[in-house]
Amino acid sequence: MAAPAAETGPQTASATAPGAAREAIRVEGLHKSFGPHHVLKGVDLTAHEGDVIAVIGGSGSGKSTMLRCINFLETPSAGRVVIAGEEVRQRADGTCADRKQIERIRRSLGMVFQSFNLWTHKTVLENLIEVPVHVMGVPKAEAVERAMALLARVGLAEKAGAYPAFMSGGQQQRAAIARALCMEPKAMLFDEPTSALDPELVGEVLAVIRALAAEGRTMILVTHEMKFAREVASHVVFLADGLVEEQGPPERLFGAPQSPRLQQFLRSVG
Amino acid sequence: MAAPAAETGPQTASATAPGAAREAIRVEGLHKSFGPHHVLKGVDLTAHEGDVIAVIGGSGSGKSTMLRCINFLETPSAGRVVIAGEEVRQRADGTCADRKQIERIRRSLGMVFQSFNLWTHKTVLENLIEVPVHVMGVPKAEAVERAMALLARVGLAEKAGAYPAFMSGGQQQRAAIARALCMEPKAMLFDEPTSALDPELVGEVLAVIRALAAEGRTMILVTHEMKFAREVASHVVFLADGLVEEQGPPERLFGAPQSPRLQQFLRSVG
Amino acid sequence: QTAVKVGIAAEAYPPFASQDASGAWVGWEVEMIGAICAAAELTCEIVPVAWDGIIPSLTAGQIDAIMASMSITEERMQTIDFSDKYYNTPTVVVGAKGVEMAPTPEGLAGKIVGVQVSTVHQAYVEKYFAPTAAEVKTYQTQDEANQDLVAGRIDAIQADSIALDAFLATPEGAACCEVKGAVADDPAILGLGVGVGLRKGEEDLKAAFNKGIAAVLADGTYDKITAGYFASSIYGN
Amino acid sequence: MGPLDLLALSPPGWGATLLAGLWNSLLIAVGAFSLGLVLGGLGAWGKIHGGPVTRDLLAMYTTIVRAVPELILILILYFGVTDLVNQVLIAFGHERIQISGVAAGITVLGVVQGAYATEVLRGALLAVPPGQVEAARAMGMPPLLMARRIIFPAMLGLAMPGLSNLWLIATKDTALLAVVGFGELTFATRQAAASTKAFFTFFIAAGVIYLILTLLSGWVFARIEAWARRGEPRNAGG
Amino acid sequence: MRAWLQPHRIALGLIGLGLVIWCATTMRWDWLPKYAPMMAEGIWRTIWLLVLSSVLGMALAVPLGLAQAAGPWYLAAPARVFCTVIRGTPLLLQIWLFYYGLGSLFPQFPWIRQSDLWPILRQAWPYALLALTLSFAGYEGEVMRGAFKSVPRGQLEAARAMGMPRHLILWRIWLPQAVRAVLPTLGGETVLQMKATPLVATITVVEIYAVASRVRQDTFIVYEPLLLLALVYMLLAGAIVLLFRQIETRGPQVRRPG
Ligand SMILES: Nc1ncnc2c1ncn2[C@@H]1O[C@H](COP(=O)(O)OP(=O)(O)OP(=O)(O)O)[C@@H](O)[C@H]1O
Ligand SMILES: Nc1ncnc2c1ncn2[C@@H]1O[C@H](COP(=O)(O)OP(=O)(O)OP(=O)(O)O)[C@@H](O)[C@H]1O
Ligand SMILES: [Mg+2]
Ligand SMILES: [Mg+2]
Repeated sequence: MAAPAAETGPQTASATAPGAAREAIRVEGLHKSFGPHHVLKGVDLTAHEGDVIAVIGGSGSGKSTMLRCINFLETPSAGRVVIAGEEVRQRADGTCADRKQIERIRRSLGMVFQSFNLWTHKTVLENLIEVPVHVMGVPKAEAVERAMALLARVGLAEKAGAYPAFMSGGQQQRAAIARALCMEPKAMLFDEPTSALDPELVGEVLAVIRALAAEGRTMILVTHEMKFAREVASHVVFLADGLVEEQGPPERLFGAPQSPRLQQFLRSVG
Repeated sequence: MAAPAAETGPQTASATAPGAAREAIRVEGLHKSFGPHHVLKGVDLTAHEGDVIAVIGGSGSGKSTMLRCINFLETPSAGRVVIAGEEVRQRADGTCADRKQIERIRRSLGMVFQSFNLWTHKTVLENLIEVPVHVMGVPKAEAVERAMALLARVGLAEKAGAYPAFMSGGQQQRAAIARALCMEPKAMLFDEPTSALDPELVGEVLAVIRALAAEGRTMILVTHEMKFAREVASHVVFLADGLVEEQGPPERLFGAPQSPRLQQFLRSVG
Repeated sequence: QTAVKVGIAAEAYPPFASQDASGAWVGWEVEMIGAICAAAELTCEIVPVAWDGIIPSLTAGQIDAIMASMSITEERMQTIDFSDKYYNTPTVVVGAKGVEMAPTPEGLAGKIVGVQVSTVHQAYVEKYFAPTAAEVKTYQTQDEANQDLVAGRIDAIQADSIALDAFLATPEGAACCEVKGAVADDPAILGLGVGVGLRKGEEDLKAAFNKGIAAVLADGTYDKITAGYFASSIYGN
Repeated sequence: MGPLDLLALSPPGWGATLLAGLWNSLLIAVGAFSLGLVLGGLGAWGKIHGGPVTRDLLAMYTTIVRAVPELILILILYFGVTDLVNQVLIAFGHERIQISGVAAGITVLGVVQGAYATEVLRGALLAVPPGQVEAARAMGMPPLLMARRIIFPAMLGLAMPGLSNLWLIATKDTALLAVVGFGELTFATRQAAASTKAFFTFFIAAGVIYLILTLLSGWVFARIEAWARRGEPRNAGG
Repeated sequence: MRAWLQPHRIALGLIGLGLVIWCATTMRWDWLPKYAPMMAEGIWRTIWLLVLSSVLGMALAVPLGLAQAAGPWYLAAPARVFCTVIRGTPLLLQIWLFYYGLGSLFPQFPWIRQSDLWPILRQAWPYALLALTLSFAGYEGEVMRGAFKSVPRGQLEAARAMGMPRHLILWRIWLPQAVRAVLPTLGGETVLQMKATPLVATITVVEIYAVASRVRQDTFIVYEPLLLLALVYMLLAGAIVLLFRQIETRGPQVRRPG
């Protein structure tokens, strides 16, 4: 399937555009099918530098799939992705054409998976320094220092030498967040980064994300916690049925939702 | 290590005892160490039939470990467990002495894991009917019917034939809940059953749990969502540092927490 | 003088050709190669090759002749050439002591006969004894057949007398078994003996070897070498 | 001569011959096993990630090479191919060449080992949880680095038993090289046994040597496996 | 069907066909009629030795692997020793020990010779089957040990938490997942087993390889019988590969990242 020209319809999105801020991530006309199952049906999304975009939506609505398409872990069936003004080159079948390019882009996009995906044969510390040391060429001592600082920040300093399989769910999730941060990426993709965390730690993560945003880093995060979304996001996107059903600043979306779908979705939050 | 006699100290717990209700689950003086790491330091907990006990606490405080000790997935270092008046027989080293007994007891305790643990080589439907058909001798047609009804209830009817690896996080979690329910257990142990669910589905699960409680089934559930705990629980237990720091009805615990630890913990919920 | 590479089987086959612990090749056939080559005025170099590779080595030209106790048969002559025979040992049947049997089809009726695979003896047994015997078992080596005879799992073995004499000289062989007699001759199978294997069409080399064999037989070298290994001549008749 | 005299290190004892054979066996086994690992790694990668043509060619490689007895392969390579090359060379007026028997043997054994290793590694590769690879990919690791630092360690635990089987088979399959006139342990044993008629002594001696070799390599393989599985909790009894 | 008609497959097929025709026309096959019945018998013997020894061996390998992966020490240690000894000594030696060692002890007891068992014990195939079975069990016990260990713990905990009895967990959860992980290895080991069967010729069990060797020795034709043998083995190996691929494609396909 060839990528259709980006459509500009009512769903086209542009996260609050304060003129000066440059585009960090843009997704245009993103489609994704798994066999006969059409999951994403033309998603458009733009994130500017320093934006924190919260993606909400029902289970199975394609949030994770969208995140995974942005860094081409999943090959889009159609559509294009532009990161920091650079379009990811694709072949006719949608796969990325330039390995070096996508690797570089991925290194600028930290990702925290819904299922953490920590490397089981490496300790937490080794998980953190793996990419900085072996891909980005950071001297080991420096990487360890940075990693230990991050681990301390998420309250895992004394688990640095533990293997992931012997840690609690929340500990694994924090380690996964720290691993993504350790690369010092320009933008971050978080897939439900607080699902296994207690309220105290959620507050911690919130603080981390705010600090990152203040530094000008861009973040897209999928979350089920509306409270968290409201507090952290500069822009909220509601995904339903493979399309962006509604989007806007959190106050408007949570305060005065327009579409019946979103109203229904938020009703249960109470 | 021999099990020390159950201590009765300030931490001893008894979930609201309305005289008539019989004890469903009792844990006494539960200790658990992983090597040098002392995780549970003498937990006491009693659940009566129809109770819904929410266990809250920081990440790594031992909530999952406690749940896993109840059905002996983890061998307690010390302490005893009594299920429906029947004490789990233990050897001197704490392991269960009577395999048949523990298997029977486990069948009466449905468990939903924090990491779901769906069987990867079976479809969702096969995951659900596995134990009813092959262990409990339910005729296959009947088990399939019951399973399909449960799947429909959690909104997964059309995923019955899918393998877990191809489903979204929330779908896996719902399948795991349905699998536990399909055994029609007398009591249920939930480890963060709503971590991957959107607010709508959380509401669904809440309804399911209420319905089960109304049938007189007992439930112990670990959760990070205070709102959920407040709504669903008849009794809340706050775990900190391997001990029950405070417990009581949700109104009291959330309304007027006594211990500074709990106050601090709840402050971040705002 | 022409240089000839003579292949011998790398697997030991005492007393014809075997390696001693220091790696030197010794035996009747090894001495005979020297004698025949000298008489044929050939400069021979001995090249040990594993049995499985000996024919391909010959056809691929890595060796020029084979002297490795290779029996001449009609079937083999379609693939390679042979010189005249240079030895041919009598064929005997050995059986357990105290059991009545004769080396004839009737004498072996109902018996289990063991024989080494792909030897003239196998051809002979299959032609004469198989119709009446209970079973013919084939072994990869003669030693294995001997062992099974000792163990009582077979009743008789047929092989050349040299191999069986050596076996009957061992304590276990002497304890269990005895020679039941020589089989009736069938020149088409047993009478061709052992010859030098040669590539097809190398008539000059064949003639040279034939000349050498005739010469050592005539001048007494053959008997002299044989006397060092065997009690009587093994040239056959 | 008693068994101990037969096994003495200096002639007429055969000990030195056996040990020299063992050394040769080890050389060939190491060569073949290493070649097999390289081919197996490439083959497994190609079978999983290659295009349809690559996959079909590799399927043919693993099926045919595993099916055809090594003896045939070595006969064809060592005699057939040499013969063919020589005929061509002579036709053009060149000298005959001679492939080294050992090189031919190692090549054949290595290619065969490679076919088995392909399947062992493919199974292990498929058993690596996809999330492990995705994490590496999401962080922009180049494929080779990812193969070395993430995939290889993650698949090692499962691949180890199959590979250790292959290694042990390699040490014993060296017997094949007798065909090209190379004396390794099995051949030396047979030689000694046939020459002295002390079959029992020598076969037991060879068995003991192999057993010691197995114990030693088993220890090494077990260490590697334990290291590879260091992050995995143990599956306690069912 | 269309899958078979891809250009490269047609090309490969033609090359293969060409090779076959070349072999059939330029090589010597006149020996074939004489040895054909023997070969048929040999093939049959190879097949049943292979099938029986693999099935029985696998049945032994499962408990051997399980004992080592998760058993108490008094089961793990003997299993470990068994696998080490079997893998550590040449199969030929084992066959010899069983047949010429163990087997030749029996005739020394008259009551065995008189018994109904003797006609079976006297023959070679029981020892061949025994040796091949134990050998397969030894190698596969090692493979299964790794396989059992590799099943993620959570999969078993889920089963335990639901009160599945141990044998059911093993049979329905642990074993299927373990076998899945090592199917390619097991397929290879079965092909190896096929190629190990010729060793039984040393104890007078004549299978296809021994027949081919005999043709070579009888006629001194080198390549033709071996090529025919290779063809037979390729067909057998093809059948094994297909069988395993069939098993592999049942159940979920592994999700391959991007
Ligand atoms: N198998 C194990 N080996 C060693 N330590 C372990 C093991 N399992 C858990 N732990 C440790 O025990 C402590 C309690 O773990 P547990 O999983 O019970 O926490 P939890 O309360 O469930 O936390 P969370 O909310 O993050 O899931 C943690 O510090 C963890 O690292
Ligand atoms: N590899 C796959 N193969 C087939 N279907 C898939 C695959 N991955 C996801 N799906 C399907 O695509 C849909 C979207 O999945 P996705 O993981 O994006 O959902 P999600 O919005 O992240 O849900 P959740 O909140 O539950 O994590 C689901 O219906 C899921 O079953
Ligand atoms: Mg998701
Ligand atoms: Mg937990």
